[in-house]
Amino acid sequence: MSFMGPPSEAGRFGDFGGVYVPESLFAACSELEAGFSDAWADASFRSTYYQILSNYAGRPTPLTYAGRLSEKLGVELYLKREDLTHTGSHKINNVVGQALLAKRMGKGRIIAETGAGQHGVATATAAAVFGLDATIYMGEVDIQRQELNVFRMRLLGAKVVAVSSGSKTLKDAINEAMREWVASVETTHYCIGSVMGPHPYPYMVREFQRIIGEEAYSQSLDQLGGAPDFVVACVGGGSNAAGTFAGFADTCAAVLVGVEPAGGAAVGRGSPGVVHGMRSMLLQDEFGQVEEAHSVSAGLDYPGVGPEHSYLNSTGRAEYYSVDDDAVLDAVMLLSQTEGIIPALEPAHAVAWVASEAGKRIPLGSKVVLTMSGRGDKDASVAAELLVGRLR
Amino acid sequence: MSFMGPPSEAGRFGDFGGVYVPESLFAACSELEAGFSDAWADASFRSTYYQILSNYAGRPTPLTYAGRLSEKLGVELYLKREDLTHTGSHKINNVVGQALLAKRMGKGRIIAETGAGQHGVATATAAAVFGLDATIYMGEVDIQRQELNVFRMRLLGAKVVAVSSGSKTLKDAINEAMREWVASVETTHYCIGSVMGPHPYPYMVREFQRIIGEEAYSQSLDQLGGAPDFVVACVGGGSNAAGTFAGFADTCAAVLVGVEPAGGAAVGRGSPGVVHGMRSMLLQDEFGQVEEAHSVSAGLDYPGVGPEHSYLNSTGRAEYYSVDDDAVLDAVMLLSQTEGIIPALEPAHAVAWVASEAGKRIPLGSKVVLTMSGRGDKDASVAAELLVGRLR
Amino acid sequence: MSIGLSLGTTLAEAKMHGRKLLVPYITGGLGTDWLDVLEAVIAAGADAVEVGIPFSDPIMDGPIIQEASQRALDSGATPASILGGLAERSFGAPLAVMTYYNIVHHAGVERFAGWLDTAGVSGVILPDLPVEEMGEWKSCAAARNIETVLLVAPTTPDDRAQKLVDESQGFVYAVGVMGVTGERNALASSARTISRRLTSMTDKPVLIGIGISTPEQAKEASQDADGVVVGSALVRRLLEGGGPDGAFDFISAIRRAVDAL
Amino acid sequence: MSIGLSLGTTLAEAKMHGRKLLVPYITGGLGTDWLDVLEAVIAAGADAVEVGIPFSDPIMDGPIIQEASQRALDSGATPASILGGLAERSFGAPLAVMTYYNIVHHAGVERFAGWLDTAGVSGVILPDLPVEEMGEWKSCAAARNIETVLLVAPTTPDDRAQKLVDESQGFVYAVGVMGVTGERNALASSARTISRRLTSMTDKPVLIGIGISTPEQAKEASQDADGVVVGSALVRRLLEGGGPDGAFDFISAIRRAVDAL
Ligand SMILES: Cc1ncc(COP(=O)(O)O)c(C=O)c1O
Ligand SMILES: Cc1ncc(COP(=O)(O)O)c(C=O)c1O
Repeated sequence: MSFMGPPSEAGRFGDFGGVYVPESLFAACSELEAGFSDAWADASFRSTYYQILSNYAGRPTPLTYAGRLSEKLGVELYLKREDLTHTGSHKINNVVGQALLAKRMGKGRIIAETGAGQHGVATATAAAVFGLDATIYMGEVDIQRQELNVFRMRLLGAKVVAVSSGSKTLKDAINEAMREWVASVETTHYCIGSVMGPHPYPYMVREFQRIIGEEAYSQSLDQLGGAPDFVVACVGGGSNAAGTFAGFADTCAAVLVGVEPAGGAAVGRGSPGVVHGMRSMLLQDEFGQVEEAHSVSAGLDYPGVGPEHSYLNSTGRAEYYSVDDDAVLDAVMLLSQTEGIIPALEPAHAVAWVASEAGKRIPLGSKVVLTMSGRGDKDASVAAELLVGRLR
Repeated sequence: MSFMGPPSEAGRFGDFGGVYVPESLFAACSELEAGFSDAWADASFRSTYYQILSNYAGRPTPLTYAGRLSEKLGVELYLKREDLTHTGSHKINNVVGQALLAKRMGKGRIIAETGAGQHGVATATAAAVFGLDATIYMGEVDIQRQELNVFRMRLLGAKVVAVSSGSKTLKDAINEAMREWVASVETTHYCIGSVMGPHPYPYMVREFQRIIGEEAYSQSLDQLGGAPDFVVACVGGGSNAAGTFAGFADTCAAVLVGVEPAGGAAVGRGSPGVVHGMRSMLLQDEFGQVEEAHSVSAGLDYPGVGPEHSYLNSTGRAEYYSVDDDAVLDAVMLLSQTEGIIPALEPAHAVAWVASEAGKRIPLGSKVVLTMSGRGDKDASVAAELLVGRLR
Repeated sequence: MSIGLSLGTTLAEAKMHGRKLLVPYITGGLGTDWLDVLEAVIAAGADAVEVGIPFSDPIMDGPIIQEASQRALDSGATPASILGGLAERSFGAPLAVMTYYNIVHHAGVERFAGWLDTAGVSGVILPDLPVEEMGEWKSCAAARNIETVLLVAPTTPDDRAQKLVDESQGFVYAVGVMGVTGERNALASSARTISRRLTSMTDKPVLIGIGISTPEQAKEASQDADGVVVGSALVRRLLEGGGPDGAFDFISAIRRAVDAL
Repeated sequence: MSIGLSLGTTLAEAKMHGRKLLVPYITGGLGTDWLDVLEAVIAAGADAVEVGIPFSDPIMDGPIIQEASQRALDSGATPASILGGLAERSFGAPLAVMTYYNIVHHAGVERFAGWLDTAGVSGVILPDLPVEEMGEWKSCAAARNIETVLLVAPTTPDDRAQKLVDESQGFVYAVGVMGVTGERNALASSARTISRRLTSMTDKPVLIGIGISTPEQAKEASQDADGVVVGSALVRRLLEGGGPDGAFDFISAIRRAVDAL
């Protein structure tokens, strides 16, 4: 049995997924699905995609043994180093794929939402490389807490639009990007940054991110001498987790763990809902209004989750836990000072979970692969404020 | 004839180099020379060094063909992507080597100067990985303009000492680090960040950086089908340039070009002098007082240069030119918007030179390898201020 | 409550009599007088009224309706309070609820259909529920005689448009312009194109919505279509404090404009 | 100018007479009265005086002498102005110039030796010029009868120390503590250790420098050594405005302390 195969024809993973979009976008989703299927089956598309990831974006990324932290925790911890990719997070994998596809489909413009700014930077980067026009939607709260990335996007030539509705974070940036897409769908590709949105996005983005898991799996065989016992990744929309899990779900028995922020635990605390084009687990109130997430990490500050995670959770093939902001900040310091790797706040969630569960849910001596989805530079101003007094 | 062999026994490259240090440090320099010679000849030391660079720091780095910029300039431009290494610049290569050596020599503490902060971050990183205590000296001016890196160093557990003497930049940070070294030499390794200082540093750092040039040379054979016509790198102390040149100086006839900042062109405008333990080209006044350099780029804001560059200049094997701050800012925008790569201000000097000389000193159609020594994140606040009004 | 008034029957009959159809949109729960506004637009000549149940994440709506939704939510509007309000009065025109699918999904499709029935609502518009995902809802709605209005967009291919037109109940909602709800300076050329496309496919009333902002635009749009839906232009007047009187005046003006055709 | 007074001869003679040697350091060009300060410390009993020619990048100096150097440079001090000043007066004790090698290198070693000669300076201390790099300078200095004082550090191995002691001229400068110039709260144990090591290697006067801050420390240091060099503690008093009188008082107190041994 396959745990992470393609979705059904209706774009569903079990009960989750689908295409819940305004009629204005329906044709675009169908066109995109056809375009992606065609491209993904085309060896020359794939080879261009792999070549750019390798010659430009720095793949493969290492699987780094975290020796000092492993000793401290009593488990064998390996970090899949997406922080070393060009632009500093796994988001580039997806964007290179989508930008290539947009170009192939004749779109001259690309729009995107962004939370932490990493997807926005990646999109602006790909737009520069391929000569596309780019507009990035970003919540006002996120613009303030990820100022480095705002500057990077603008320097790369993208237009950054501040979104001031609702929670002023990722959720509303998506709303705004979707609205813009409704208005410009014929010329514009909407480059969604995670395994969410209407079909084919959750599937397509997972496929563009599966390179993380495929590399990590084969590196595990080399470096660990076999599959790991646990595979851990943080979950916002869920793309780095889905890409990672895709390499392990059907190849071995490793326990797959997604780590959500306590203030945005859609799988852990949500219920099925429909928003942003998909049916998935969602934080919502008793009337079906979407709740605002609250996380120190802009990239995980989202009340929903990609539909495949809702499905993996329902089947039990993956497990989902959450950690709170304090534990995340501790984890940032811990990893920085034991391994010289400053994690982004997002993957620091995964580190925090491993640190707290080593010797508990994770038996001592276990082999753990953790996806270090991005580097922490973008979070300097936020972290500096929160960690003041704790540094030398 | 070899252009970039080891220095003489007295630590000289032609007339340049030497060991101009207080007697208190002399024994340490001798001990370091012996320690380095021994280690560098030891296959197991080398293999540990290469392994860390590969499994931890992300080597090899790609050689990226800059297609859109090449087309614009009429030359074939390839970028050696040191910006993709862990911590974001070539400085990590050197620091991994020195930290391994410090450990081998039984030193439990490491100090360093830093200008742009990249060497400081790299040193703090290696200290975290190897469990060493780290103190970093940094000029007050640089602390202000490279605030991201100051935070990173502190988060990594290093102590950052603000230096308020003299120009409050790199030169004075070196003075202060040397003073501290005089006081603590028995327990402390001074991890110099460039191919400068007393012997064996210029030689040792070049050897720890030659991996840039060796990779780039063999990638050139693969990707360009042969050696390039030009090899270009920026020059502050000169470590990324020396490491790059080391791969080409004796293997092919490529023209080697070092690019200095107009306000700190030690080779271009200086005269021989003795400071920071070495005899080399130096900006100084009529009485031999060292002049302050003035560059927008903290990492090149230095009135001296590594002695081997003075030598390569004197023999004509390498050529040195300079570009001004305005051209550098233009180059930052140019590369960002044509290639999606935001360069640090330092390598933007090399880009600026290629952009201005393509079709002039660089004949149209030439193949050019340029060392992208670091990424631009650290410069965001400075660049944002200077580029305001020029972005969307 | 508007017992017995079927959306489809009412509109088809009016169309048969040569009348251009006018369906204003108002946000349920916006202001304490929103039910009076509803009565006022009916008095001004609305053939039916679209009542929005506000949703936190209205991706088909522009700034005006976003703000109206937010204000209504902030003042405590819920599906129950809005449908309860409708149940309390009698209206002289059929009502259709417009909302996003999560409101329905969260309540449960069967339960939600029951609520509409109880409130005397005869139609529903769910802009983010495409026909492909609609099966379950449609059967529950049918059991309660709730008509589900489908939207057709300028980007909808012909074969799909035919299917949507065939399946749409009450009327066919022709999206006049690619974009979200909101006022526009002029009628988009796409509005007249889609009108012609759709009226040639069906006898059902085809109403143009999205971007109809002035009496002139309503008139122009009605040349090829059977009528118009007017939303943001009305809601902006409500946000500015126009109240039932303002709503009456504005809808009356539109009524006059389309009647003059 | 202090014609005829050789550093080595003067100090060796005093040592032979059982006198503890005292060599104060002052920064040349610090204040308009620096030549008066020089005379005052000689009057207070200095056996010789070390005159600093300030350098922009004094890596062997702590904050006090850094500041003195910077002030002197800011007020226009140059090698020529300082050596010219020395040439103008006669002093009752030999003078040694302390500076960094780039000042010498930039002038040219031969030219610089000539300048010292003309100014009546009999010795030189170049803390960043190790014996290995000293060949060229030494031959020029020898031609002008300039004595080159070498430093020996606690970290210098024995065989190298012997060589430095042998090659040093005027006196042997024993670095009392690992660190840069500056005041210390107590005498480092390394000061007495190195004194014993070096006095056992040579009959040349061995003076302890770096970190001698008080009369008590000077006295303690002189137990094993032939005398002391006092720099930062004196220069601090000058920076604080002590002037020639303050310098006289402080050096007199040190003189008394070492004489009491
Ligand atoms: C570094 C990093 N990790 C993780 C995420 C969360 O996204 P996802 O859950 O899709 O991997 C983000 C989003 O911005 C990110 O920047
Ligand atoms: C990115 C980068 N490039 C270049 C330099 C200059 O150093 P070097 O000339 O030794 O390569 C620095 C120094 O901080 C740097 O950070």
